[in-house]
Amino acid sequence: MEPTRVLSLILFSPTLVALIMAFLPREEKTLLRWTALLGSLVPFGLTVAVWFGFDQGRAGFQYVENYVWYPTLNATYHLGLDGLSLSMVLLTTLLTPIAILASFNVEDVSKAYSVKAYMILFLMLETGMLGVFLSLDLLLFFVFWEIGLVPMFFLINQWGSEKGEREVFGKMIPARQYASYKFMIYTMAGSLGLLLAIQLIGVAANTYDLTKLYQIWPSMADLKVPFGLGVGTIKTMAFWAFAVAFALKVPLWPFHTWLPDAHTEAPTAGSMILAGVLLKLGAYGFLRLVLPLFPIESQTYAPVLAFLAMMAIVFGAWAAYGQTDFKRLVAYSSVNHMGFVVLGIAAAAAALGKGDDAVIALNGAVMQMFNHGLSAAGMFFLVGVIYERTHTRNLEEFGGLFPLVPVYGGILIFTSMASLGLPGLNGFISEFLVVRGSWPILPLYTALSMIGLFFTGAYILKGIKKVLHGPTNEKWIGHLTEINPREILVMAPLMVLILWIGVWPGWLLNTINSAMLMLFK
Amino acid sequence: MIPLSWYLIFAAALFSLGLYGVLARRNAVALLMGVELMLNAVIINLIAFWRYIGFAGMSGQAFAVIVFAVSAAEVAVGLALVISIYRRRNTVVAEDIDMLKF
Amino acid sequence: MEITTLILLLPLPPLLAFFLIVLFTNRSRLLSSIIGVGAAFLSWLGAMIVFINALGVEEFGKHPFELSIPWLATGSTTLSIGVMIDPLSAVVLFFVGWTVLMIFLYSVGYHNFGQPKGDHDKKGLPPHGATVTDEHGHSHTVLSVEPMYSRFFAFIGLFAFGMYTLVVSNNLLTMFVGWEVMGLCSYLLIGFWFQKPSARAAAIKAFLTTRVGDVFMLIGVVWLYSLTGTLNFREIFSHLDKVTEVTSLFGWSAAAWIGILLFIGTIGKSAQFPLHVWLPDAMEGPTPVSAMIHAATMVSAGVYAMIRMFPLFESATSDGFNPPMVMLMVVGTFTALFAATIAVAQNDIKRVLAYSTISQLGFMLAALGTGAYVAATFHLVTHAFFKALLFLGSGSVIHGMEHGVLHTGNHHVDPQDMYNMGGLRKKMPITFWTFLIGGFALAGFPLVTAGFWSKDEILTEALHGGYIWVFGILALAALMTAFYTMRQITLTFFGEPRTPEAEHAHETPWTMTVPLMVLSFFAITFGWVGIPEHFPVLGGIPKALGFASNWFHEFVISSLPAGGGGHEGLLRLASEEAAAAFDPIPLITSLVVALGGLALGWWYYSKVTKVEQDFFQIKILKNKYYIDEIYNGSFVRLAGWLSETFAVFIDRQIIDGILHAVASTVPVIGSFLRRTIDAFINWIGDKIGSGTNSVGQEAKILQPGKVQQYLVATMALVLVALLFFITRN
Amino acid sequence: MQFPVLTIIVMTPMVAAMLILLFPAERKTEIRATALAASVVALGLSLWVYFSYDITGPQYQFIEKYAWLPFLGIDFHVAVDGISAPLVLLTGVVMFTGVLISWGEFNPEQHLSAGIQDRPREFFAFLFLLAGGVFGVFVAQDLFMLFFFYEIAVFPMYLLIAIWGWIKTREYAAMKLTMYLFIGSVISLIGALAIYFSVGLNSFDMIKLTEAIQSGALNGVSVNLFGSQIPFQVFWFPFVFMGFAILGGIFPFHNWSPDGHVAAPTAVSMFHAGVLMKLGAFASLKVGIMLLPEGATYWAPWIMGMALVNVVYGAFIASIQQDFKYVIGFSSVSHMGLVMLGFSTLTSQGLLGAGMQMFSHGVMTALFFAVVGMIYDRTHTRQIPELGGISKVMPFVTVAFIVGGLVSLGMPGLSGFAAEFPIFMGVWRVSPWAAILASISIVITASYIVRIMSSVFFGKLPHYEHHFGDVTILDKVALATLSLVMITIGVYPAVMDRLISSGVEHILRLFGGA
Repeated sequence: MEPTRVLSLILFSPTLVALIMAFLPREEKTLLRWTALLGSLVPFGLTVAVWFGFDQGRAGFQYVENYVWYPTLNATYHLGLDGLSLSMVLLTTLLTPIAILASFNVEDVSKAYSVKAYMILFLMLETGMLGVFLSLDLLLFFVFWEIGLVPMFFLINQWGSEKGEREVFGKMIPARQYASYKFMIYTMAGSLGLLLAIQLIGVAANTYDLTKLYQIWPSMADLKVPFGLGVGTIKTMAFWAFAVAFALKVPLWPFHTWLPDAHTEAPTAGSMILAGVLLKLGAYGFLRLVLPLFPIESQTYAPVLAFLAMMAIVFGAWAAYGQTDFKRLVAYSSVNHMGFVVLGIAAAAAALGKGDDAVIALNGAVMQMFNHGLSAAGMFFLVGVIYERTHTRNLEEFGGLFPLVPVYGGILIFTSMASLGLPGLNGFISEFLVVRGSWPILPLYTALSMIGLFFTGAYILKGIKKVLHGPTNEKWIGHLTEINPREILVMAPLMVLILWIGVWPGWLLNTINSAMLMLFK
Repeated sequence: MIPLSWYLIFAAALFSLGLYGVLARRNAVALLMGVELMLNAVIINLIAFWRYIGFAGMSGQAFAVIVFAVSAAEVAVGLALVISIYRRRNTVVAEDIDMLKF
Repeated sequence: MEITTLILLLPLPPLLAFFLIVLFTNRSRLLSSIIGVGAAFLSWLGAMIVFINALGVEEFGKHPFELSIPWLATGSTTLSIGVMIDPLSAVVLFFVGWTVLMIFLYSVGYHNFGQPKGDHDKKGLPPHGATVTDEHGHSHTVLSVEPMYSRFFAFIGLFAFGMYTLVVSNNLLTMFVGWEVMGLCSYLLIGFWFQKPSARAAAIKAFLTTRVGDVFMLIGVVWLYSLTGTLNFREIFSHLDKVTEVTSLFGWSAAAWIGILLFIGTIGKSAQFPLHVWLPDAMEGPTPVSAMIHAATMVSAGVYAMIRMFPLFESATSDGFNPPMVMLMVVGTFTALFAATIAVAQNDIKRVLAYSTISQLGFMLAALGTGAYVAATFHLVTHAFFKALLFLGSGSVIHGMEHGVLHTGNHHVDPQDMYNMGGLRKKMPITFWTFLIGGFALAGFPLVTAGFWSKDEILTEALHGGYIWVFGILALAALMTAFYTMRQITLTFFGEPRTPEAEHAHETPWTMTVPLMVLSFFAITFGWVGIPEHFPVLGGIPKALGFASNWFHEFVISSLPAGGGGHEGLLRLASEEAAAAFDPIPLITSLVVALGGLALGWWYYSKVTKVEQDFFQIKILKNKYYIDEIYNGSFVRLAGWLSETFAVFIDRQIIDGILHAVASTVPVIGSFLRRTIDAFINWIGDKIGSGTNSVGQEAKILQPGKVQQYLVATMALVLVALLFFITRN
Repeated sequence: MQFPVLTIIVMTPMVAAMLILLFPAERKTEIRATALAASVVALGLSLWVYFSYDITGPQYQFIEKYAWLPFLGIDFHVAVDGISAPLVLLTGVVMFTGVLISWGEFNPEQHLSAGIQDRPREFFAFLFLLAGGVFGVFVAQDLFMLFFFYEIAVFPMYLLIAIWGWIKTREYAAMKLTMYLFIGSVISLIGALAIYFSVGLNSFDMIKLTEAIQSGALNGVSVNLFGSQIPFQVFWFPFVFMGFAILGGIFPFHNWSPDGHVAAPTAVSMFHAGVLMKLGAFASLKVGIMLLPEGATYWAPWIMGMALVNVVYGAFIASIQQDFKYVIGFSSVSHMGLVMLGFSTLTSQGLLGAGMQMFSHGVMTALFFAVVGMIYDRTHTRQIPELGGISKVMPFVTVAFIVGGLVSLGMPGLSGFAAEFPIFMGVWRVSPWAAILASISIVITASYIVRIMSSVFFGKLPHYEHHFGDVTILDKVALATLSLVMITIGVYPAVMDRLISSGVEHILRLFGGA
């Protein structure tokens, strides 16, 4: 295909729009919001065009761009696309306009942190995420991986919820600061191992280009690094460095404690994007880097990953069931759902990607990433809608809101059922595929994670019970306004997609399936 | 004629008198007078050596004249200094003039 | 239009109705009820057309109507879903079509369509009646219309869609989809009056208990799919060998384990013994819902799934012992007896029927356990009819009683408690007669009612299968069934009205009584279709009239794949069975049991007027063997403790604890370094500085500022130098 | 003889200093204007040198050689190679921004006296003297000239800190700083003279000296120390290297730089941390490593050890400082440690990284000190607990600090990462454990940068005794230039990467193309 610039266009159009917005006056809030929205629709349009231009049959990466970037380290600006990254790019470019539309009611926090800064940060966040999905160069991957952190840090720090204190080492610091601080440092510490492993690979293989690395790295024997340890141990250490960095982002069980804090403190749109896309970076990292680069190590350690995934599913569900804060409940549900993704990946790793079961597990994992993106974004938005009206997220203070806000109640039940994994909606398809794929390979862990599946039902219903059903809480009788058209417009695309994928997943699954078949060639 | 050694002994005596004057006297002006004595002793030595040993050239004479000039300049400057110190500190005693210490 | 496309379109009208009502016609009640009933009618029409076509086809079991479409791309293969109607699903479709339509029609009347709006009715609470002042001034309260009228029709529309998808689907996946959609609708409908805390709790209990079963069923489906590579019924049954060879735990074959897992799913769904607790609580929902969920559709879906997967169960015998079939038998029989004992002690008219459903389902599963494939299907169909009839009958009784309660204005009287009723036969004649037919069918009143034929079939099959103890227990359960049915009828209809409310109860409108009559017609006639031909008198009549003898048996048996999966003992092939001579023992037992039970019930309860006199109010039975309390005490509290301390504790204390500990090491090391090394180096630097300073202080005395001392020093130095040079050479 | 650009670059600041001294003291704006003009000229020329340096050409370009003291073999011999070109540019940039920021604003009723208000004439004179000295060192190819300009650079530091510094510690800090630097220069002078005499070429020209040493001038020579014969290079390398490394802030002798930074006024600390420390590192590379390659290979592990301590130790100490300026002081110690780490690897990537880190850290520390200076001038306090909510009042400064902070914690996509990554790759070749240990500093740096960002710039606005407004346009221009430089290098590193790597190839050829 002749060298196309479409991927660079998709990648940098949000930053371009952000640059333009930097020069717009700070007071014109509506102008800023609409430019941000239309700006974020540009990459979405391009992605849809790429989606239709994408040739599913062809192996390898399409729309490839390769330019000089850092010559002496021979790291190149290498972008490319296959079924997996295409679906993730579609998810990102779809969720960002929705999130921007959802943040139309965000007001100025201070002179420095106005709506303009908010929108610019949001668009830069989108570039950071798209960069991770598009880059085929290990160094470029790491650059975009870290860039994604910074805007999210400021979104949580500046536009998070005002109330709340968190007691750390004996002194009280505002929860907002604690959460953003924890999110940033925790992820950076985690990806420290990733940085070192990338350096090791770069030094040993003398190139950062993924397509070349896929061939030479797994079989490379002599690492020109005087480590004093055997090649096997070095590669295992590198594998665990990668795995920990991505597990932390997914979040896998023991590394997940940053997620509930980050979510409760993030603004509505922020947590929509955080849950919708940022968690997928970790899982994408597993699929793009860990499985192809470390096939043997991932096979040996697949049971460990499966165990942690199972723990994530079960503990995520239990923790969600025990929450009193609605947003923390939904946050833990993300831990629960992402556990299935890692379970699928672990199953595929155990079978070294050979055979239909592994491919089905991977299909399920990627579908689950896509579906969870939709339903989690929807759920967080709905929590945000209630929070903006009642300024509280404590489940005890709600009760019997169904008669007051029937339309909102209907939408909440629909999205909750989607995230519960009700057959007929999108959640079930991916969970079914993951379970179908991983059952023949890791029966014990899949069986145990079924407990998690049961508790998913339990905590979702608890959420609905506490908010909608039961005797109407007098406090809200007078002043609880119904969901307004803008908010319905935000939810509409999500709900349509949820139903469409639930009923006819063919269009998405064929692309993913063709990518997964070729992932392990 | 008188042996050279007599002149040398005389000059040495004169020199030591001057040295004593410089070291012992309290008054700064007296101190200067002591220095004058030591210089005159030097002149005597010069002339004596010139007369007894070097007789040919005029170097001895030249040196003596130079020493005369030097001693005159030295006294002038010394007295100027002492007078200006006296004007400020209205004391002339060498012991008291110890501003130049750390 | 091609028959298979019709089948494909069958489930869609109710779904369309659901979306239309929810999105557009939420406001107007008339439009929503028209759309709702209309959709039910369309599906009913489609069902009847399909059923008639199915009858016309010769040897229908061998080549059913089937259509499948590729749906999921899974690796190199693709999973396809689609629709299939074979004799079994045709019959089930028949009764589902009828019962769903009747329930839709009934609920128009039940929710008082056309009545005035309630004075202070709140959404989410049952209607409390409206005060109406007629032309000459005096006002009296009358039933008010349900505030969420159109929403109700939307939900039961979705429910009907779920049931139809389950019935028509040709693979386990869409069946599971229908299964879960019905689970959701049961949650929404049981919790319809969501402001009532008990309804809210019952809804969640229903959803979660069924979900426990579904989780196991999902594993069974997934395991089956991974072994056979397909979910289509016919494909699975054609290469069952793939499943039976694989052995797993305890040496049982994979087929056995998959069977057990699927059966646990049914235990959850059809409320069998361990997971039956949700069904009685589901009575919180409006009565049409209880009728739909607990008679016609949802619970029978579980049994239908078992019947559908019967060939898999059969093939699971390993060395003479067939774990799933035995489990079916044991659980079915035990539940039949267990539920019957509780039903006897219940006072709420709907709870009695709920327990009777559980026990009847136990009958069907026990029949399946003994290998009586046709008997189970036959009882499934007949039970659906008469149980729907009984529930709708009880609904109209409650409706009549509410009329009485509004009339007297004293709201403390519970319209559902049988001891507040009595003597309603005069007040509500149609309801009485239809309820009587339903009751006799349930009790198995000989020869006339359908219930007798299907229950008799189960008992004969059990006896012929050589399971004496099953036969005995089922007979005892049948006796108790007859007893509590008669107890219910006598307490509600016979004797004198025990409360003023019962005085003022009056007949329900036509929209409610017509369905009762239609269902009572089927409760009787459907039985005659399955009379075994070697029955002494009646056996020969259908052959005489030109129909095939025992049409039901020939029709349904053909849906089993040839040779029933090739096992010998359990299922005696249709051909041998015909030859077996008529065996009088099961017939006599069912006669004795039915008539005895009815007589006993009538005799005892015609005397009882007050609750205290009733001998059967045994404490343990009344509180349902305290199973609810046991479950709450153990599982629910365990879940709460697990999530509260375990997960939250671990997150907050342990993981965050480690994190904070690691994070706090940085300042600790920093300050340590600052205090030690940095201080040490600074000390050296300062020491050098102050060292030079102190040396300077000492050296100061060398420069006192006194001229003469300098001169003395120089003199001394000169002398020393002089001496040095002199001594040196 | 083409256009003598390097001499002009070195002389402009000196001449400007003389010119400024002629102005009467009260004409402050004219003084500042001339200073700005001079710095613009210097910046322009250094840019021109940077961009017209021909990568494929010979190692040394823009060579100018005038006899200075032929008797001793000293001549004014200046030229620029791959590594010194960026550093010349760095000095130009820092000088330009330093002058801009010292312009400041003065309005008594707000008790506001930003920048240099008292005696700017003397201040700029000394500052330009310092700048001239630094330019001289970077371009000097003659050993003697190097020391000549080095002393010129060090001497005005004392006066600038002692007079315009922070009242509390300026004498102590000025004295400490000058003492350390003079001792360092003495040590390295001894080493340099030893080389001069033992090579016996009777010329201080470094290019000739390197060729001579390469062709074995020092091979036979050895020094007997308590009986054992130590080869010349191995014995004298520590002298030369450590002498200059003291100015580069190597571990045991780093204490002067935090105190020096804190006490110095804004522009001076920008110069000091931004350029002077790079002077030390550059000189130790040029004189130490290039002249005595065998010595360098012998001592390399030791230097790596010390540099490693430098990196981790600096980060830890910085993380607990309460004074904002001290944090940045110690952070520059840690980042300079990275430069030394790069040198010690003696690999192409390591040296490339060190070169880029010198440039990027120079720009970043200049920005940091500028920001601290602005905040201190307006809030009169540097204690982090007392500061807060600056972003509400000075949004531009906040954004600049955030960019600087991200560069310092090595955020990919910015110049910090483009410099640190090759250093780590170099270290990986030598000893992976060192790389792992050094990378811990990244996380710690991140922790204290984020801590400062959230506590000083965000959070609620505490009650400051005087209300203050936003910074002046000139300050914003200065901060903008610094941030832009860092972002361009981060986004497209090839801009500087080829230049430095060409210089590095020539150096490595001395090591037998290691």
